[in-house]
Amino acid sequence: MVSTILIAICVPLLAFAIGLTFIMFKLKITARVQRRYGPPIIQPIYNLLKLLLKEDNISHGVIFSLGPIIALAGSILAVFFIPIPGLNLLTGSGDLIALLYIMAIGSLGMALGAGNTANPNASIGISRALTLMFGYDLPLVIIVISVILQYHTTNLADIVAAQANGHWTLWTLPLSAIVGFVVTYGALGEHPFDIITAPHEVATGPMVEYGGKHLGFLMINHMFHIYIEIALFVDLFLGGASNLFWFYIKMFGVFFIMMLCDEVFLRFKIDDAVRFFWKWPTVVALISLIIVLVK
Amino acid sequence: MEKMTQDQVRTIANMLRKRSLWMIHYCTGCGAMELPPTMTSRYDMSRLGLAPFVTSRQADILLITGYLNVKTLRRVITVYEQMLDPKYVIGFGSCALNGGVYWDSYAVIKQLDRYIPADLYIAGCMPRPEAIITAFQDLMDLIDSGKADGYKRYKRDLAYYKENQRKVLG
Amino acid sequence: MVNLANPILLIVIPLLFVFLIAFSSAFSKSAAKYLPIIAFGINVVVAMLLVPEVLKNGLVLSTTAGFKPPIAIDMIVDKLALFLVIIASVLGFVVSIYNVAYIDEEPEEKFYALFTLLITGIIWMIITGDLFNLFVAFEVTSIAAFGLVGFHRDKGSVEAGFKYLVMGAIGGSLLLVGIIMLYAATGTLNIIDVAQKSAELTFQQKFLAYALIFVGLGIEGALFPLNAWLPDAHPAAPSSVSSILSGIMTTAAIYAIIRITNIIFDYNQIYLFLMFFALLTLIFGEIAAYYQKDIKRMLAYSTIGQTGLFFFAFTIHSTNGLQGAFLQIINHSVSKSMLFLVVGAMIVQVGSRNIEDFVGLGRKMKVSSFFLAIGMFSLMGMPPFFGFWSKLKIIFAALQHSNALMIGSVVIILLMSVVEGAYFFKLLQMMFFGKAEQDREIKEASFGMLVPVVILGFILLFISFYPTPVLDFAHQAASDLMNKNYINLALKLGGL
Amino acid sequence: MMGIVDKIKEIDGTKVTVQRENRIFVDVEKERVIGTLYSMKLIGFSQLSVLSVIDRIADNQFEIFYVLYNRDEKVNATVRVWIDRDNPVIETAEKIYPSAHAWEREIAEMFGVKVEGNEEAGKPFILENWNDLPPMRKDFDSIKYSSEHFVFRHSEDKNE
Amino acid sequence: MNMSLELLLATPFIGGLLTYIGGKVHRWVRNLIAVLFSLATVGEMAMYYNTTFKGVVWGSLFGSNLVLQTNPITWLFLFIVTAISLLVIVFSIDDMKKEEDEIVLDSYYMQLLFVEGAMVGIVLAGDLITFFMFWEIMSWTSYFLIVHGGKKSMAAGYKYIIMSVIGAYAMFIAIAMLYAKTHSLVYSDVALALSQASPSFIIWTVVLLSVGFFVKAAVMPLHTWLPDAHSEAPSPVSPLLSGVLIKMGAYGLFIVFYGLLSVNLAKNIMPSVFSTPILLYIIQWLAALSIVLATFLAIMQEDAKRLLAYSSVSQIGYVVLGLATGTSLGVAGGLFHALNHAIFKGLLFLAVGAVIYRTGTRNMSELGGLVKKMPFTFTALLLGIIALAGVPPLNGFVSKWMIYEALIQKKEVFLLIMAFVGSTGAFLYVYRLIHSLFLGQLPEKYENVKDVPILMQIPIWILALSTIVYGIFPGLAMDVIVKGMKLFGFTPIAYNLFGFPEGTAMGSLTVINIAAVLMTAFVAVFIIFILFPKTRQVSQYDNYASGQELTPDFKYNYSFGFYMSFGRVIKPILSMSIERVYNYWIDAFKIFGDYYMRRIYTGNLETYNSYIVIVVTIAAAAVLLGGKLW
Repeated sequence: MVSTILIAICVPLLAFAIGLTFIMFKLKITARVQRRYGPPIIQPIYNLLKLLLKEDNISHGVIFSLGPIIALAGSILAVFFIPIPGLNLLTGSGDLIALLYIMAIGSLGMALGAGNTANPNASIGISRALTLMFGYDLPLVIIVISVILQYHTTNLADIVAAQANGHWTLWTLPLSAIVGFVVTYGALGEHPFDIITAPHEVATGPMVEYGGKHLGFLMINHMFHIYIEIALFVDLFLGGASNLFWFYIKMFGVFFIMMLCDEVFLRFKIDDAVRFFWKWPTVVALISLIIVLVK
Repeated sequence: MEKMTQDQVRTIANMLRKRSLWMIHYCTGCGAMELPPTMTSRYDMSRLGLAPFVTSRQADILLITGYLNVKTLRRVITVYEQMLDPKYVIGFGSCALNGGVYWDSYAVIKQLDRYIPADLYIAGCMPRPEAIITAFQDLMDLIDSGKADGYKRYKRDLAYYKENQRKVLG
Repeated sequence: MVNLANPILLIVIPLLFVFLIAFSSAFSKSAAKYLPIIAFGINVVVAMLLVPEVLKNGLVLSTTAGFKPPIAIDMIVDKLALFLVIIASVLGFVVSIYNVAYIDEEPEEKFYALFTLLITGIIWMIITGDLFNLFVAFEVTSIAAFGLVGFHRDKGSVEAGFKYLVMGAIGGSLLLVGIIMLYAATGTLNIIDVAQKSAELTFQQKFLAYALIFVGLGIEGALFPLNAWLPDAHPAAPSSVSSILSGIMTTAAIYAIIRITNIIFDYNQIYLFLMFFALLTLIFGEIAAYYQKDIKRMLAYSTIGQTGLFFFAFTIHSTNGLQGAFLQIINHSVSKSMLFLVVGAMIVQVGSRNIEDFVGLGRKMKVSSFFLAIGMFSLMGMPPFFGFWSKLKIIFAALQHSNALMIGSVVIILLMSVVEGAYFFKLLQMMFFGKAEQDREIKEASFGMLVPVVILGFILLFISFYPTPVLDFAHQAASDLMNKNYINLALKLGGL
Repeated sequence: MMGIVDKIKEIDGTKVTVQRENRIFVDVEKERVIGTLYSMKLIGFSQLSVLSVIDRIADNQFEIFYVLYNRDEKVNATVRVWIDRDNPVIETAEKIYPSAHAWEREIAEMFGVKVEGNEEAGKPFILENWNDLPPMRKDFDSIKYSSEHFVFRHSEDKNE
Repeated sequence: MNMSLELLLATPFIGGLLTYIGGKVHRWVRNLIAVLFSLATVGEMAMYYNTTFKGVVWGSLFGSNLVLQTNPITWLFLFIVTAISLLVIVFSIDDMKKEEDEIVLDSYYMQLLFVEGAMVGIVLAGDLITFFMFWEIMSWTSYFLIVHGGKKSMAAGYKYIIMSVIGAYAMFIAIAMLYAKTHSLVYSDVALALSQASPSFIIWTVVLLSVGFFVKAAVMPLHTWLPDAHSEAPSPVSPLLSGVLIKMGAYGLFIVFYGLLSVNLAKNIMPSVFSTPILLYIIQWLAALSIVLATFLAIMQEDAKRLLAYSSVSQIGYVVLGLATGTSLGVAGGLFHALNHAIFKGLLFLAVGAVIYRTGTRNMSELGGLVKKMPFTFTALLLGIIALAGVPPLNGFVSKWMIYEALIQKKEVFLLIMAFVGSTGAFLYVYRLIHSLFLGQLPEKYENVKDVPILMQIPIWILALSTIVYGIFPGLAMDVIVKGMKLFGFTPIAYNLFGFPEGTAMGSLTVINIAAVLMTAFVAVFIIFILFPKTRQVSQYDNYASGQELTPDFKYNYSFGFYMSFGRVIKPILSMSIERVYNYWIDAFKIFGDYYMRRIYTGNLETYNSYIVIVVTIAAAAVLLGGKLW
């Protein structure tokens, strides 16, 4: 019983820490890509603490404040489903399909909170966020099914175990891996798909009215979200690590490459983004799915 | 003892606020052109922890980058009141100081801090990015020493500010 | 006391009353109103008395003045004839009560005389056992019907009456020629003899006679190409008359066709040919009914449709088919006459026959529209009501040996009942849920008009919720007709 | 360039002066303005570049000028008309040059010129709840107004 | 033998009549009788819950006796029917109070109880005639319920009754063909006869029966009546219609495919694709199509109830998809989803009905910001939408998860993709519903809106609680389903009270853990949130709109055409509509009717006489040709 409590505390903290380090590197990497010096490495910590210590916080109603809390709770729940070497808590009580649905709690919480602000930018931001989610969900589902079919199991821990000693899904299902990489861009709302929080058009979309500690909690939620998405990608395609160190190296590698080609693209219009997701990634994913079916 | 922790918290808080200043720049006059160079790789203000933000709720500093006429003052006041509390105002150039070249115009406001408490002015008819960077560093020192208390002054003598605003906006 | 259970009385008593009514104006002005009620009351009693007789030995036969065939004119009341006689007399009784409150135009006793004559003719047609006698009864009914259709004396009804007169006369003459040809071939007029003698005749000899009789009776029985008079005649007639016309007259003519086909022309191909007629009647009746703006015309077309349906059931040529036909006959005559009576009461209140004016009537005339709804539901074949059992039986019988033709015809029947459902629901919806713009003050139908509707309504509800006796009785009647044992029963009784 | 000037001269009731290359002035009476504008458009002056007012306070007149531009000939011409300053009323040129609509609203607000036919001319255009003289008129003293409404820095209450 | 089943069947009908009579006496007497009788039906159902009755004969018709029977599956559907009807009646007491015309209300309650009785009859029926009889009674009584909703509902009701009658008559032909083969239509005899019948006969009967069930279950090509009927019907009726009535279609499919025609029988007489008989495979594809297309349509709706109606079409697609998989897990998933859908769809319709009761409008772009005024209905609707989107702790997730597992095991990959897309789409339109009704800017005219009265809150709250209960303890429903399916020859699946244990072929799921961790995480984060500085409430007009003053007189919140951009992506799909095809055929039929009828019944005497002459000449010619007609 004690071990579960221990895991129950340190897994979210671990996830938060990893997510935090990624955002630190992200600021540095984007700065270096733009040939500028960039903020000090621990700038995100300053930002977070400054937000949390704001003297005056506004709220548009109970649901406005509950939104970030639900989102964070959902992300913490999802974190437990990712099999971390040695610290698996919930992987038994729900499988990959459950994880896909649990990740929806996060966006539901944020959408509810932002919706309550009655701000036009927020509503436009949410409708774009959900449309984008609908967009990238199709290829995501196809590649998840192709992985499930290949390993004949829906349990994430078994998938990781099946990829042990080297033959990762990346080598057996290269197409799905590529599509997974593109889809992670959409899921994280990274640059080509940051139509949701486009500062120029919808004033940071759903977060328009969020400030102070609410925004702080949303940033924490974003860190968890980055951790979950990248950990899922690593578990599905890069064989998840046997120990924590390798796990972090692989995740950082993926994140590094993502950040490199993040700044290069222009922003998609929302219906072009959905059309893009439903055209190329879906076709490629279907091809790899058929390959798995035939194999 | 309780008072002591109060000060400790405040100093830590000021130290943090100094290091991560998010600014919303109300580009009214010709000062807005000076900001892109300060943000991008030539002068790179983000190394000081500053970052441009879009909504008033998320911003700490309000930059008034030029002359404010009666119409834009009404919008600036709304934005200022929507910002969350430890907030600072920096007035760019001479137009915010005393109306600048438009001193005799029927529309332009002559003195910014009669309507909203300005913590810092940057002299010059549109200061260059170096001046802006030094201004930010001065603001950081002010915050650190706790003297940047524009928002406290606004709250303390709100009636005075409101009276002035009513006189101009009608 | 003279034995009352004698079929002859069924005709003699009403005829007696016809003359009584005709001269009743001499001694008392208002007596004519109540005489038909008494006449048909007695008739109902006689019919009830016949029931144990028929159940005991299959049929009741009474010869007039003891002549032997081929001269004897005898009346045969087998199970099926009894069936229809009960319906006819009950309807006659009920509608004559309705007439008391409904008819107020001045030649009253003429109306009542013709009305009683009409129903006597119908009963006569049903129980006659002699071909020529059938012709006479046919003519009597037609004449009474021509008079009644033109009773309202406005331009529309006179023209409809005239149209009906011409076609009826043609029908009658064709019937007569057919009967004469039969008489020439077989030498006798008595149905039983004809049945025996026609066995030896060849197909060709009988075919033309049969065709003429079929066309003659077909005009009266509203089969497809011959029923063009019906959509004009029924709406023009006063509602009580049109309820009798739709309810029982067309059925009697169809019954006569069934009787004659059964005795002289029992070949399989002919049933196929008749089925073609029945389906055409059904299709054109229902589709035409969908587009009517006048409510009585709609009901007239629906009568054509329903006649097509139970004629189709007869042409299936199996005991189940016949049983389905008889159930449908009961369902149709009870509900259709009830509908006509209710609609008659409503037209009196609303003043026009146009459907649009019937909006929101369901709230004003609650009782009559309730029974209207029950009648419509039963005609459509909706479950708790009697129509459902009869439709179930017809479809089961049709698909007994499911070959392509049968399935095709069943599909057509069901599609047509969907169309029927369409126009009935359209009417119901407008009446019960439509909101009338200007609030006309319409009060409930008068008591005299309501009593017959309630009686018919309760009869329908009773047979809907407790159908078993009616189902068995129909089954026995169907099997008697099917294997022709009424012929040898008649021979045994008649002592030939 | 001279071909155009001859054409302009043909429009009756106009006094045409050519100051220098591409500087043509067409002076017109108040009543004939719309007619002249219409014929200028027919000649080829398809674009109304500027419509504004010069406040000739000395001889109590408003000089309203329409700068037109002929795209294919690449020539500018200015139609000038003098109207009385105390009761300045002009007819809208909206029907001929649609872009005149905004210009007319501006001169109505800034100079107080009443424009018939342009229903939005009287409504506030740029200034919010302005209740003083139209500001662009020469008799409006901007310094007096701003000293009344605003407080100059380093004036008496600098110790705020 | 005791009369328990007949009593259970008869109570709603007697109740209906008594309410009508009670209505004449006084309004409250009628309400009381209505509630009492529906309560009695629920009581009887509870009393005999899970006891199986074999062949209780209650009458015979044309040689085949009419039988009532029960097995655990019927108890599942009986539970759905009686529970939801009771809640609807309790809800409509207050909701229909606005309808002042007493007669309409009397007939409304009578029809409610008649529909309940008819559905109880369908579920209890042991032979096809009783089944068909109560099926038709259900059709026309529910027609009367729909038409109570005002002017537009008459057209919707009319379309509904015509399509259900066509569907019913398709079933009628099949039943008649079966009657021809076996004179007794009791399920066991029919199953016996079918096992010996020729494959073409089986396919014909099964196809005709399923057409009837598809019309009622509103599977895609035959669904056009549902959006109008469910959105125009009075608000307490819609939960009954889309929560329970369309489940009868699903129950029918279950009886046909697994009662009359056992799965292995279907396998050997039909060629099977991906190890499912071809017929079931086509049905699966129809269901999957209806999931996806109905979700797209639901996303683009502007009217709250039409949105829920289209979502019913897509959710019933899940039930039919589950039923048609053929494996025990899939069918169990389908049945469980039928129960779940009845619960959360009833909850959503009642909550929207509560909003309509208070604000009077269904148009989503006119509403907004009601969360401040109607917090109770908001929480209920929130639970409902979480359940419908299938988010874990609530009941929608478990049954969807079972259907996905079944599809994975059968490697039906493309169906799985469409099911997932449908579920994500559900998340979109479900959020649209709560955003337009409760979040956003509160218009001025709804300033003084209060929450719904107690009597309307009870049913909503019961349904909200049951979404949680069935979400966390799926075992409650699984006992009945698995026991019932054993009777129909399915291998029982391993389950326990909290979900599906590990170690079996399929994945494992214990929802209780997920719920527990979510709760603890929520509480922990909430406590941390409270520690930080206090927040102050701000009015809805104090919003960042780049400095612009927001005033209450114009609607600045973005809620009209919420997914306009997504609409541009799926415009080509939305332009196709099956309804245009139906209307085309109806118009053709009308033109044919008008044109040809007038040519035949022309009205002048000469043409009529000419008809007679024609018939006689045909007869004469036949004689001349020697009588050899054919």
